[in-house]
Amino acid sequence: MKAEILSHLNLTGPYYKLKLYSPHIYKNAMPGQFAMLRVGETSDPLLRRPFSIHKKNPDKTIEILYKIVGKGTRLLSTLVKGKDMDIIGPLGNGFVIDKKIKNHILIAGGIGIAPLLFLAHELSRDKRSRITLFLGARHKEDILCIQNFKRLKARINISTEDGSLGKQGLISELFEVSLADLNEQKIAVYSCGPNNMLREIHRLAAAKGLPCQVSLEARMGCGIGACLGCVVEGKEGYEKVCTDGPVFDAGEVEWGRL
Amino acid sequence: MKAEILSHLNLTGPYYKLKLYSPHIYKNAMPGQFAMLRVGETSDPLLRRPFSIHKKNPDKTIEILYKIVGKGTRLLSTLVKGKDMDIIGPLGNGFVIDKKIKNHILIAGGIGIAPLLFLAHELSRDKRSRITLFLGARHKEDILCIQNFKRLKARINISTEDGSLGKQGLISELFEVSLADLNEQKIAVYSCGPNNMLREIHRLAAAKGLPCQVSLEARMGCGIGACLGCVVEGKEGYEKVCTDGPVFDAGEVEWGRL
Amino acid sequence: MGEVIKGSRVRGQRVRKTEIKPDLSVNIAGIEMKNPVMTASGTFGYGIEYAPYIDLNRLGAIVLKGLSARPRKGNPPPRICETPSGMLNAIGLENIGAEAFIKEKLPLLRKYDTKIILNIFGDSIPEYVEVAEILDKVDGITGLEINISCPNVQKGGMVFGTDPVTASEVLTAVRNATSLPLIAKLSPNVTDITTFAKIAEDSGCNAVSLINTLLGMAVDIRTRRPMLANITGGLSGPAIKPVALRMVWQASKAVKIPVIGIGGIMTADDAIEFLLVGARAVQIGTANFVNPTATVDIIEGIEKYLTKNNLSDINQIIGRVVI
Amino acid sequence: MGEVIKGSRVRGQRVRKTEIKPDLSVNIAGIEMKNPVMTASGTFGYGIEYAPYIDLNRLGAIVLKGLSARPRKGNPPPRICETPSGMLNAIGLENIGAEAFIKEKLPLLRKYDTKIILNIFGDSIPEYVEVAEILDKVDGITGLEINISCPNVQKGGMVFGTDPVTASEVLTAVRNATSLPLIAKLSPNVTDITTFAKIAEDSGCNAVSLINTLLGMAVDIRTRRPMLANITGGLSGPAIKPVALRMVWQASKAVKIPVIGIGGIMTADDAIEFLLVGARAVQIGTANFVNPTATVDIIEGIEKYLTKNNLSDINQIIGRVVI
Ligand SMILES: Cc1cc2nc3c(=O)[nH]c(=O)nc-3n(C[C@H](O)[C@H](O)[C@H](O)COP(=O)(O)OP(=O)(O)OC[C@H]3O[C@@H](n4cnc5c(N)ncnc54)[C@H](O)[C@@H]3O)c2cc1C
Ligand SMILES: Cc1cc2nc3c(=O)[nH]c(=O)nc-3n(C[C@H](O)[C@H](O)[C@H](O)COP(=O)(O)OP(=O)(O)OC[C@H]3O[C@@H](n4cnc5c(N)ncnc54)[C@H](O)[C@@H]3O)c2cc1C
Ligand SMILES: Cc1cc2nc3c(=O)[nH]c(=O)nc-3n(C[C@H](O)[C@H](O)[C@H](O)COP(=O)(O)O)c2cc1C
Ligand SMILES: Cc1cc2nc3c(=O)[nH]c(=O)nc-3n(C[C@H](O)[C@H](O)[C@H](O)COP(=O)(O)O)c2cc1C
Ligand code: FES
Ligand code: FES
Repeated sequence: MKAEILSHLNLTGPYYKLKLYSPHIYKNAMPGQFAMLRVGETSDPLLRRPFSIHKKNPDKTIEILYKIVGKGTRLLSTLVKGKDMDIIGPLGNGFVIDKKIKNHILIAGGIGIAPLLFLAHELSRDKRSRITLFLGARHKEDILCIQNFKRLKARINISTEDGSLGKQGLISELFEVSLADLNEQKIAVYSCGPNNMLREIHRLAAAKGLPCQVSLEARMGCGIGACLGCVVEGKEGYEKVCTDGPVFDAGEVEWGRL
Repeated sequence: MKAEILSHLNLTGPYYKLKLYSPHIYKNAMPGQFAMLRVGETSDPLLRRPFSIHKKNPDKTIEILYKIVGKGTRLLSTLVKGKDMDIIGPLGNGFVIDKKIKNHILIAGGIGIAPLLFLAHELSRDKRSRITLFLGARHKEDILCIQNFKRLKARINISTEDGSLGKQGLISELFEVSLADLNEQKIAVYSCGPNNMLREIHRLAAAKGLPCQVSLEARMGCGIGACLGCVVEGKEGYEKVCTDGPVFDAGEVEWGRL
Repeated sequence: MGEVIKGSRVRGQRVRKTEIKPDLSVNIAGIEMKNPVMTASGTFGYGIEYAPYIDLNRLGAIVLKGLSARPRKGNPPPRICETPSGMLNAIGLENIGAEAFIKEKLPLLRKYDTKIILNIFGDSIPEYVEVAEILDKVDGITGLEINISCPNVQKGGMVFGTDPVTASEVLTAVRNATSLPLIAKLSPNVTDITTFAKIAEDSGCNAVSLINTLLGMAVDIRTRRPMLANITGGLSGPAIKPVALRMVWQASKAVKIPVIGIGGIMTADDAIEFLLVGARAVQIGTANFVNPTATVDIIEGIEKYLTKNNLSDINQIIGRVVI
Repeated sequence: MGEVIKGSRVRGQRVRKTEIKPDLSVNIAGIEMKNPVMTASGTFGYGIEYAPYIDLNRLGAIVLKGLSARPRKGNPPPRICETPSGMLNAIGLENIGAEAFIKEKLPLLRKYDTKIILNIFGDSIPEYVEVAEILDKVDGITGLEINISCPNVQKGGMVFGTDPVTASEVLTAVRNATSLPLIAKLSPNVTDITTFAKIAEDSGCNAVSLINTLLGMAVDIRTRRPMLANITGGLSGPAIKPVALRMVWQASKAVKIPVIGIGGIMTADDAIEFLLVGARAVQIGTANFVNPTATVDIIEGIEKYLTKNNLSDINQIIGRVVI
């Protein structure tokens, strides 16, 4: 599929936001789903790269928020406005929203914020939703999307490893502290970030009996369930991150094998 | 070597002009020499691509005139102003200018015009030089640089295969006709274009006893004489196009093997 | 593929060119295919995965993920990694097993008008025979492709397809176990591919397909660990195309049975190279990941190439490299 | 490589960090090299070609274009073509011959403070012996690398390096003809690279280097001719890196003599992968074409990697892949 690049902005440091005109993805995407982007035209890099749907806009555009980490994302960042992006999506299973739950805790590590903004937008369509965001990163430059969450009236908790913004420490620690005062039962946790963080969030949520969904990453060959390249170990054998996930119920994941 | 891209224009159809800031090449380049450009950052395409120096400007810039013919040139055409070009040059042996000769016939086929403009500029530094250009191509859109040659007061002969500009036919035919009326002896011929054309130009010039230099093309690995990939058969064995050429005395080339 | 009158009613224009659609059909190993474009095992899942992207009816044949007699869990992750113009995989032949395939997947495939070819493997000769027997005479299965790039557990893990004796044994055993058209899929990790092509021919196989992946490796210098949990994996994609093309050329000259070309085919141009050096069909692997419509794009591209060159039949390019 | 006090006088800054430069020196086959970065034969001409681009003194060793006893004209053009992340070459071993090399080229190289290693080949065992004898005890030559990826004209053109018997014969014959350190350069076009690494070890070679190019092919679909006049050629460049790395890993485990890793090394990261899987040195080939300063960039990159990881000696990464 082709989708015109309507804008391509360098936010701060290695972070970029890409806006694409894609009525198809706009119409079908659910929070937590992703798309496979072709970042170059030659055979190096060869494979598509997976990126979460970060945002949908009424003008039938979608946004991708990404960080340059290697060859593919570096090349992606050179694509200019006006060009067509080669994209497949939406793919995978997104977050499951339980309509009965009104209290939502979203926990992101670094670029893991990308799918959670879309989720927050979706959750906030229910006016009774209360959204709490926990966002952790290394430095304050890695803290993204705060304005967007403020607009959604989310309660925001921030931590950075170097203390340059918010509380110093890991976001899971901040989450743990907040759990201590928690009495409310009808809460759902949604998280995206590095595996070590997710493991910890799962442990904390499970201890409190809170439902917890995590969005996992894996190297992907096809993104559509054909190559079996992206598996993670689940309680009942290997699960494909691309079609069984990327969002999993945290309880289904074999955390020891991740 | 890095050279900033100062401008990058699409002329007509597949033709582009690239202007680079390169004091080093500006200072050292002679007409007929070339440079090796890295057209992408990943390993596909892998090898550099050779391009003639098309023009030097007093502001220490050089120009490359090129045509999109494949993967590498297509990628090259996407590089934008402000970026650095990775370039090695000047390379090879350029045209030899015999100071005693004042009559110069330059014959180009299509994009073969690229090195000849630089040559014409160099020749015209001698105010007594008379430059005659023969320029042939398929269609009128493939006829480039006419204005530049006019400014140098060159006599201009054009042919196109479809007759859309100038005489219909091959440029070698036009050259042949003009040779018929030729009495002058002190004439040098310089040519660049497809091998079949060069072979014919050589034949015609040799029949009249005119010195003739040709600029040859070959697939190149290194451009500096290290890989032995670019050879053509010469009268005394293989010659490297990159370091023995790209400009050869037409009499040295084994035309039957080209 | 009869004649198609093209353009005659397009927007009521005056252009009324009669264009003859070239005949792309080929017969491989007794299997009549609409065109020479097949999918490569392990890169097209169980077929259905690609139904949202292309019309499966357009394919010459579909070759599915390798099946064994019993389900296999496969290797632990990470299972893949990218390399320059290629990728390494060590999926470990994960599959649902032949019985489950027949029950769960085959019914979904039967409705398509294309040939279904099953890629099979085992850890031992009896296992190869077992899976061949399970699949023999099942409705909807047109042929078998035997993957011999598997370690022979009974012989200390030596790969069947790199030893002439074991290769011959396993191919003969499977040949005797089924009456289906049989394609031997050769391993490229050998000194002389023609030896193995001839062994396949002598064992009664109806065709050979090549190449399977080249054995490769990559290391993450940050963690100092191999990029794949399995340490080594199979290299596929454009990187291997020159090696594949050379082997297909050699094999085509060495045997009379049809050769199916595989390895790094991304575009119609790539496919045509393989046909020119003697392949009677091609399989598209890694390209499906990069471009889910690759197979259909390639079919259309081959058609265009023939039309442009005024050729009416795909056979007019097969083996016609000018040496 | 002793300690270097860095930054102490830089612009008179207060930063006065004492940085210990890691020791990159290695000993291969009795050849003491400043660092493990060598050039690969045939990609660095006769050395001098690169003098305008890099300081040749910085290289661990220079391996030059393959030499035969007599000059060779090489193959007709076209001799090279590009492939995805790689290139094919069929230069045909063009060279000026050993005698002319000693007279015309060697004097220019002697002034550099680096090791000069000559790559040699022949069409027959006597020719291999002849060139080895010509080069033996010539001042300025530190070692020989035997290219066994050549067709044995006396035995119907079969490549020396793909047959265990001939490989052993030619290596033993050369071993007896010279007292110089001897490196056997292995062909990757074999089923089992360890067989050949062991043969080299048993024949008395002091090291093995691998891989030479993979045999490949490409066709121009417009002309329907092979892209190379020689039809097939050797594939090099990043495309082959995974195969090379796997073979270097296998060979390192199989023999005690040092292994030199070659194949698609473009960056320091690539070189480090080879060192991690067991290579004690690396050769840089095709990368020189793409980036004439590749060798020096790689030396600097390895140094940085060691410093960043608080390692003082290159030996602390050699063979240290974590399995
Ligand atoms: C479902 C899903 C959604 C994602 N959403 C986003 C997003 O919204 N924003 C964002 O910035 N990133 C996202 N990622 C991660 C993104 O795909 C990788 O950062 C990108 O593929 C790296 O490509 P590269 O060529 O730059 O890096 P490489 O040079 O290929 O590798 C650099 C690092 O990235 C890792 N990596 C490489 N390929 C992948 C891959 N396919 N999946 C995961 N990690 C990989 C490597 O292991 C390595 O550590 C997502 C990943 C998945 C699986
Ligand atoms: C000394 C020299 C000077 C040149 N000057 C110019 C110039 O000023 N302007 C210009 O437009 N072109 C010039 N060329 C040709 C230019 O190098 C090729 O057009 C370019 O390399 C093609 O790259 P590609 O990837 O787009 O094409 P590819 O996809 O690689 O190939 C397309 C076509 O170009 C041919 N080709 C590929 N590589 C080379 C190569 N290295 N040399 C020659 N032909 C090749 C192929 O055989 C094929 O026919 C010159 C070539 C040489 C040798
Ligand atoms: C992820 C993946 C899984 C594969 N699984 C199988 C398999 O199960 N059986 C088999 O015979 N070949 C398998 N192959 C090999 C392909 O069928 C094909 O031979 C190889 O990838 C080369 O073709 P390509 O370069 O077009 O991908 C697999 C390849 C890949 C990339
Ligand atoms: C143009 C070219 C010429 C080569 N000539 C020789 C040679 O004369 N002798 C030899 O042993 N190897 C030769 N090689 C092989 C290289 O030394 C090296 O083994 C191979 O290219 C793989 O390394 P690379 O991928 O870094 O290039 C040549 C390679 C190329 C590309
Ligand atoms: S990425 Fe291919 S199966 Fe998930
Ligand atoms: S291009 Fe390498 S020798 Fe001429």
